[in-house]
Amino acid sequence: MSGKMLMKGNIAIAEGAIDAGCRFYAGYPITPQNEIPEYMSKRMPEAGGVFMQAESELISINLVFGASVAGARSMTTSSSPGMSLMQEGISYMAGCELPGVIVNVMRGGPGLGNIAPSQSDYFQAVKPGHGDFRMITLAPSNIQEMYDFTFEAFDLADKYRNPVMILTDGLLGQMMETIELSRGRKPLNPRPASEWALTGAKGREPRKILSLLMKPGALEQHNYDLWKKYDEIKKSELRYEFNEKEKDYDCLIVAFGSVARTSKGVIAEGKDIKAALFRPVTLWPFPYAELREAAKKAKKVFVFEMNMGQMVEDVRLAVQDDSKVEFYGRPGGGLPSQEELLSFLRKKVK
Amino acid sequence: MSGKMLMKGNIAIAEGAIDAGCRFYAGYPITPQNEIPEYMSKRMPEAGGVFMQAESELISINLVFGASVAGARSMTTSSSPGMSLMQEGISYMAGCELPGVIVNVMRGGPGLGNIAPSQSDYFQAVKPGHGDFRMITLAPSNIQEMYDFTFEAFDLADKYRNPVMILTDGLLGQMMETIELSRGRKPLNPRPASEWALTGAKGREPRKILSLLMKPGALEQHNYDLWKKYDEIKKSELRYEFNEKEKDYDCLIVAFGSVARTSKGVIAEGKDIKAALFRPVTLWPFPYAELREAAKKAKKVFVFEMNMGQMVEDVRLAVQDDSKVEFYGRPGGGLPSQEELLSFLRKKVK
Amino acid sequence: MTEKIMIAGSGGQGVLMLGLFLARVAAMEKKNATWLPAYGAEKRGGFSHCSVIISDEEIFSPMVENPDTLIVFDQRAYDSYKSRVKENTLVIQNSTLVKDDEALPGKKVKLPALEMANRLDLAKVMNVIMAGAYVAAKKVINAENAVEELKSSLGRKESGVIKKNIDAFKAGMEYAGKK
Amino acid sequence: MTEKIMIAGSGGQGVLMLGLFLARVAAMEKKNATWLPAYGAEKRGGFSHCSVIISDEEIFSPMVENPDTLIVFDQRAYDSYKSRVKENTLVIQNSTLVKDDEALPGKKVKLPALEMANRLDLAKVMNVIMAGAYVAAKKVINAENAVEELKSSLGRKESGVIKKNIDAFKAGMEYAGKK
Amino acid sequence: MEKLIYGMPESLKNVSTTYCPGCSHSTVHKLIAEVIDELKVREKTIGVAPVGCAVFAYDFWNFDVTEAAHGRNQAVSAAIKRVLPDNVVFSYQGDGDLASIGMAETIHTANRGENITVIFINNTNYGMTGGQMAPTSLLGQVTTTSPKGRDAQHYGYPIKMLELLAPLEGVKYLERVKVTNAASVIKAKKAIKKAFENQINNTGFSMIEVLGSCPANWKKEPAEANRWVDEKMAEFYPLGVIKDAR
Amino acid sequence: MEKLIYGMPESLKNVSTTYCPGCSHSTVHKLIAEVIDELKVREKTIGVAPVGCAVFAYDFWNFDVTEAAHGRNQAVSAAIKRVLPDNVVFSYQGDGDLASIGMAETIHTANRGENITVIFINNTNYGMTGGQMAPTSLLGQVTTTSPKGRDAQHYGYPIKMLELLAPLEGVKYLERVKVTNAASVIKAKKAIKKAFENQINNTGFSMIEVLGSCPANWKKEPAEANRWVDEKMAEFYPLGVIKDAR
Amino acid sequence: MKKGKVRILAERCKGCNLCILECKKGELKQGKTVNKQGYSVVEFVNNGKCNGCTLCAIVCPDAAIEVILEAEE
Amino acid sequence: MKKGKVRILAERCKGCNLCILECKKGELKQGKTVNKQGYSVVEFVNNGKCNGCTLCAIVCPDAAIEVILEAEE
Ligand SMILES: Cc1ncc(C[n+]2csc(CCOP(=O)(O)OP(=O)(O)O)c2C)c(N)n1
Ligand SMILES: Cc1ncc(C[n+]2csc(CCOP(=O)(O)OP(=O)(O)O)c2C)c(N)n1
Ligand code: SF4
Ligand code: SF4
Ligand code: SF4
Ligand code: SF4
Ligand code: SF4
Ligand code: SF4
Ligand SMILES: [Mg+2]
Ligand SMILES: [Mg+2]
Repeated sequence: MSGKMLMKGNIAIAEGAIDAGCRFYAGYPITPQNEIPEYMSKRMPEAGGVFMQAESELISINLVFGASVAGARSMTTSSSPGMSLMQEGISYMAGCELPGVIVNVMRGGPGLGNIAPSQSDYFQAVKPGHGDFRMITLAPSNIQEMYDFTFEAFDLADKYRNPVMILTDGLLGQMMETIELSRGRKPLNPRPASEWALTGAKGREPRKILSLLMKPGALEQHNYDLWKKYDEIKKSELRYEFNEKEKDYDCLIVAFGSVARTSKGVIAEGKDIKAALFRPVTLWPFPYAELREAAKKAKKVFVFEMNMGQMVEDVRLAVQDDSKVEFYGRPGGGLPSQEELLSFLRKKVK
Repeated sequence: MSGKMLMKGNIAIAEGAIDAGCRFYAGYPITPQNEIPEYMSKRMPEAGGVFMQAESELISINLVFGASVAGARSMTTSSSPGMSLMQEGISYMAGCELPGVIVNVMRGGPGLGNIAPSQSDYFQAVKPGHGDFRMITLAPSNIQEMYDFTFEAFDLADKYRNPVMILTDGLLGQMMETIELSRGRKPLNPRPASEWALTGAKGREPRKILSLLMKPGALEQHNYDLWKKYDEIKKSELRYEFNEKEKDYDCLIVAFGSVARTSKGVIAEGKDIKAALFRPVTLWPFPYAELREAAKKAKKVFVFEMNMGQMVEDVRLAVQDDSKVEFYGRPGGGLPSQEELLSFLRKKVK
Repeated sequence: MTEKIMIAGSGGQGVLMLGLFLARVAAMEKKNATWLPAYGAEKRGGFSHCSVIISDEEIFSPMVENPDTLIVFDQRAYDSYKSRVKENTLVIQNSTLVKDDEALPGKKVKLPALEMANRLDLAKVMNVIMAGAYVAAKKVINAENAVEELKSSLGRKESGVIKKNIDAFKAGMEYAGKK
Repeated sequence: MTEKIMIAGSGGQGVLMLGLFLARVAAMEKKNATWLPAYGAEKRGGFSHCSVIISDEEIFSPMVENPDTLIVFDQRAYDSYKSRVKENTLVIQNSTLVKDDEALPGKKVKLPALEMANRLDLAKVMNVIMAGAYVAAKKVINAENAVEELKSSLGRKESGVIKKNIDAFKAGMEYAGKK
Repeated sequence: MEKLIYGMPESLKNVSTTYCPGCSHSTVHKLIAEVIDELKVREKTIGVAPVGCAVFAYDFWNFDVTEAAHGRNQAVSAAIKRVLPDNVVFSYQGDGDLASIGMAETIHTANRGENITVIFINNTNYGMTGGQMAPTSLLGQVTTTSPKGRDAQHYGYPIKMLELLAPLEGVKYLERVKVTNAASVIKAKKAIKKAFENQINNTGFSMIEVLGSCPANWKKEPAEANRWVDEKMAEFYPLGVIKDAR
Repeated sequence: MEKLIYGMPESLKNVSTTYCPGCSHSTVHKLIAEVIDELKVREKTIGVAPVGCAVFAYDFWNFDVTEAAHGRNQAVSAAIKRVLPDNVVFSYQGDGDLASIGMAETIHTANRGENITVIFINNTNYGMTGGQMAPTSLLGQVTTTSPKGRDAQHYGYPIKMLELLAPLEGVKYLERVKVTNAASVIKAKKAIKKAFENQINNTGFSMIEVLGSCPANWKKEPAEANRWVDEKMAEFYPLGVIKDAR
Repeated sequence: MKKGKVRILAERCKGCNLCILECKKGELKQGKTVNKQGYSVVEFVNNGKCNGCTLCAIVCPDAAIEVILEAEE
Repeated sequence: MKKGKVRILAERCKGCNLCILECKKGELKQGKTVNKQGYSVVEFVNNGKCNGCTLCAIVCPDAAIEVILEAEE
């Protein structure tokens, strides 16, 4: 299948996974990501894989843990409250160095909140759980990327034997957009599971997968080893979008995910303002140095989010000059419109 | 009871809670905090309260949720992996504006990790869960404070109808130290539960406690209301330790909890270096402005933690000049000794 | 070219399907398109609207605030959105259920879609009639492609149903074309 | 005054209790004190040690790296910690189980605590004997207070046991006092 | 002279519920309200609403109600009851809530023999999220996540919660009812009343399972949906008292 | 001529375990190893170790082993088995792990009828964390969190896991055994073997509960601890086959 | 025979028609008026056969039926 | 009667003494030597009564007993 087609964000995630060779999916219903388990319940068996409806998010993440132990490319998806329930499991996966793709289609919080789009799980994604672990966190901005990033997430997860998160929101999950599926594309599978997965100790020494390290110094050393890997990821996998041609700007807008696309509209519309967009694509690793460089030329750095200010902390860490940074955000499912952001910009610029 | 006595950190927490009028405790065993549920199983019934051994940390936090709904001063305690499991419940408590005290006696991670002391749940405490909520997070540094802060936590929780966290570690939990119990001290109970708790709609309109807000804009408004409260907390409840007399320093050391007391030893020992300690006591709210002020006089700001660098991000946000900030941390239960920190300091200073 | 369409009505009127249909035709024409639904908090009888954007360029926010075209199915929808109508907004309104506000600017297509649908003996085609009117009134997507899409989307339905839908579409086109 | 004590041995020898005892006496004397245990990863037969600090001032880290006093119960403990012994470190060693390393600096009290305990017909008092030796050798805490604490901590035990403990404590004191 | 012999109970607020026409949630809400009125405990009742279609229950009942996190109702209810033993505390839950994500809470609360009342609406799917398979969905039942019908091999078997709980000593009273017609509604009310009376008499843990209909997700008219309950559900899930150990 | 008629199984590594003297974990480890040897499946076995005293099991068994988060063993095991249906997958769990925090995973895995083998060591307390009360602790049992002995009113009743699982259709084989003397060890081994054979024959979910001793936390000598199992535990927890539905 | 009548609380009725099935007297029928929520409200036929048996009200999910007994004079 | 003997794997034995209870022939007794882990290792008495019944080995939690059958010549 190729050529332009209209696809829902949630479905694009499911398709990206299947095309990347995901053969184990476990999920529990929660709005606004229900299309994924629903679609997977049909598609996964067709693709020769395993679909399991977990009875809770705890079971979801631990099923994914198990499937990964067995060497299958595996995925789970949920939304904010469900993601909180997965924190322990994710930490275990990182501790055990197990690959796996975790999708968070964020909604309004705290607590039960509502089902409107939100970006208020940024912290939970990039500064997660207990223990000093990290996950590559990809933030798609359109439906093409919902597909592409999910596809690539599996390779990244395998390459680093680490969970990878797709951090998106109900807007991108529920909207449809024209995309091009590149069905010909093959996953790279950079570090095959056969090297480390538990498949029975036939013709080799028994393997163990674990995160408990009780011998004095062993866990400390394990952390250093993990961080060596994380440093490697920082070097190799950092992604951001920043139009090099847009050299001439006073205002730098920093936004991710669905807010980034709105911000592009702001820039296109607000011709009276010399603005450029810096869009972190990997939220972890975060492009600190690159953003810092880009911010130097700006008089003001604007951060737009659908929360009370989370990524803005990383922006401030990059910019190191709070007087330059202006934040505008809306929590609890409030969707900043293009008009609203532009008028904020105009007010602050003049 | 009064006068000096030797007490274990975990017991001090339990005693502080009972003296503050905590009458509901639920917990699940996990090292290094087992002394708390064990002690509570005896003391709580004696004090006329309810002790429940929860069958999981999920049940713990939701029992505390229920007890709080019913207006009881309530507490749960756990350690890092258990705390990850409570993330959803804590977000619900914050969303429902329910008071409650949550104690995290941190241990090494990620995953199962080990049972050695650690500070690697800093992020999870101060930038928590899903949704834009916050908790007052108190970091005791000695056993006296384990008692005092727990005592005060209940008043703070009630005052703001918000969960309050005591963030401590296995070192403080397991060590004993001389403390003075001030049994005469009465809790203030600044906002009695009778104003809002569910106790039956006798002689009043029925009440509801909830976090679901589906009407357009309602959840957004709720978030703004919460943040009004958080801003109030930032103004009124900020705490830090910074010896005003120590005006004459080149090096500012920033550390919290057990590392802060080691850092004091470093300063006492390293007479050749002009150093002062800035110790955040509330990790949220974090004393950004105060630290920034204090950092101005320093040539270097040293951040010592028992993790790979978590609070250091808040320090950097405060200082806004990375070239000044030096971090030394040990993850996975590695305990930085006084000697080790001092030699790091000496190396970096010269 | 960028065309921003807002479609509004109540659950059960086929509001979301209409949006989807327009977006699909655009995709067929290798244009970029987005479709963004919004439901009321309640499941049924509630408010229903969607945003559709069709463009040759990259589409930014999929939320339509200032529509180039507003398609409204009933009075409540009309009242909710008429403030967004500007001088050059095209308004396609189901005149069976919408009382026109003459003070409103913009180009108007008032077609009695519900009546027409009832006449076609298939209330469910009201949205197809509106689609026809849109295609005729604003030449953003091609009528033949639209009919193609209509057929393929009804693929497995019996031929009578397909015919009725095509008739409905054409009736809508015709009605709007006349104006 | 700040006194840093490190006590090391194996599980079952009463290492942790000895530390606790010293810290309790200090508390009774309104001094500041800390006690920090450390266990081996295994439950039994493992390594056991604790740090005790007694001071008139604020105590910083409760971990003792460079002890003023090192109390060792057996060879393994001695071997593990002897590198920490400096010129002015007091070493109290259970000579029944520890072979003295003569090259080591520091003031030494070598007492055959296990032997003495066996002689007292109560192997469990080995740590009390060590306590007595410590109190005599280093006058940080008061002997009478120590005896008081001993009594109160054994509160509900039968009088024969209490007496034996006091005897053990005194024997330790005496032995160390003589040297 | 006219006499009102059936009207809205005081324990119901005079607002329309958000449930779909014919949905059993509405019926059971009404029955609970009637029972609470009859037992004269409205002013000391505390309800715990679930995450599910009944999450808005606090807008419909005229007494104190809180909302628990998905599946955690019984932990919340147990704690409330422990703190306020003289109040009447009940947990209202759907099958996704009680039998799926809340399984551990259900078993442990029952096993502790907490003196609370649990009203369990089994409508064989996740109503609120759009009709996904639940642990209680029948074999062969087509849902949005069992597109070919539930088969035991991939999805496991439908769980009979009452039969599962029956062996637990802490459990005192279990009955399964339906509300598909007036006769069964009358029976259901009696069961619910007993479950509340048990609590008032300190008998211990009681749970009533209501075989409920979900016309919207089953894509059936209310009457047809009720017929499905009568014919299919009640065939698999036996009605009546499963345990009475008072 | 000499013949070795009893020796260490190949599926056990030649290292000493970390268990306390007389602990039943050691015995059951050995039995599992023997069974796996006898069934000749060492090279396709994947074990899932729990959080609990048996967390180090991967250091003792000579085949592939992973460690699951506390209570999540059966979710992990089920997924491994689904991905590798031709391998032999078993879950090894303590009572805190399986019957307390892992209750939901246990019930749901059993109900799904996953074709795995579960070995459940019930030693009536949380061994690793120092002897706190478990859901399986006997009434009256003094533990570090039930200082006056477990009473049903505050702590609930001891759970009989096998009796709880028995009504679930997905569950095929349940047997309760002990390992307090040679005779019972032989029986236990037979049960364990059957549970593995079931898996190999695609029969479905099997679980063996071993009444285990925890001399350390019970503060009893090994022999005395075994006596307590024989007398107190086995009295409350009936030995034998609870269900055999193959 | 007792004489009863029924009052439909129009804004509560959701037109589920379950009451119609229940009334063996034919006293209830599908309505034509639509309430604010968009549901067509059931109608009381009032053919004099209503005996106030309350079965319709009992089955009504939405507590939308009040039953009134007219005392036999 | 068969003739057996028993080999104690000293480093595996934990001195739990369960095997002693099991041997009805009195062939095992509490040991005096302590292994590296500090456990006193059980001892094979070797009074010629061992029949290689393996009960001691079966009950041994730690797989610390090997049983050897000496073929009757
Ligand atoms: C932790 C979490 N997971 C998932 C959800 C999404 N969710 C909301 S309601 C619901 C299911 C409700 O089904 P049921 O309990 O059967 O109630 P019903 O709507 O059928 O009455 C789910 C899964 C959630 N809110 N929180
Ligand atoms: C989430 C979480 N909660 C608690 C713990 C602490 N913990 C470790 S082992 C254990 C209990 C083990 O008891 P059981 O399962 O009965 O095994 P046993 O040691 O008795 O064999 C607990 C609670 C943990 N590691 N993780
Ligand atoms: S979706 Fe189903 S359960 Fe929910 S209100 Fe509608 S009919 Fe009732
Ligand atoms: S603590 Fe108990 S269960 Fe754990 S190894 Fe020791 S005896 Fe066995
Ligand atoms: S009260 Fe009885 S007779 Fe009257 S309308 Fe209702 S069901 Fe019919
Ligand atoms: S049963 Fe109630 S809601 Fe349904 S149609 Fe009759 S009156 Fe209306
Ligand atoms: S094999 Fe039998 S006879 Fe020989 S020592 Fe063992 S138990 Fe005794
Ligand atoms: S049973 Fe085994 S471990 Fe125990 S004493 Fe005998 S040989 Fe040693
Ligand atoms: Mg349901
Ligand atoms: Mg146990």
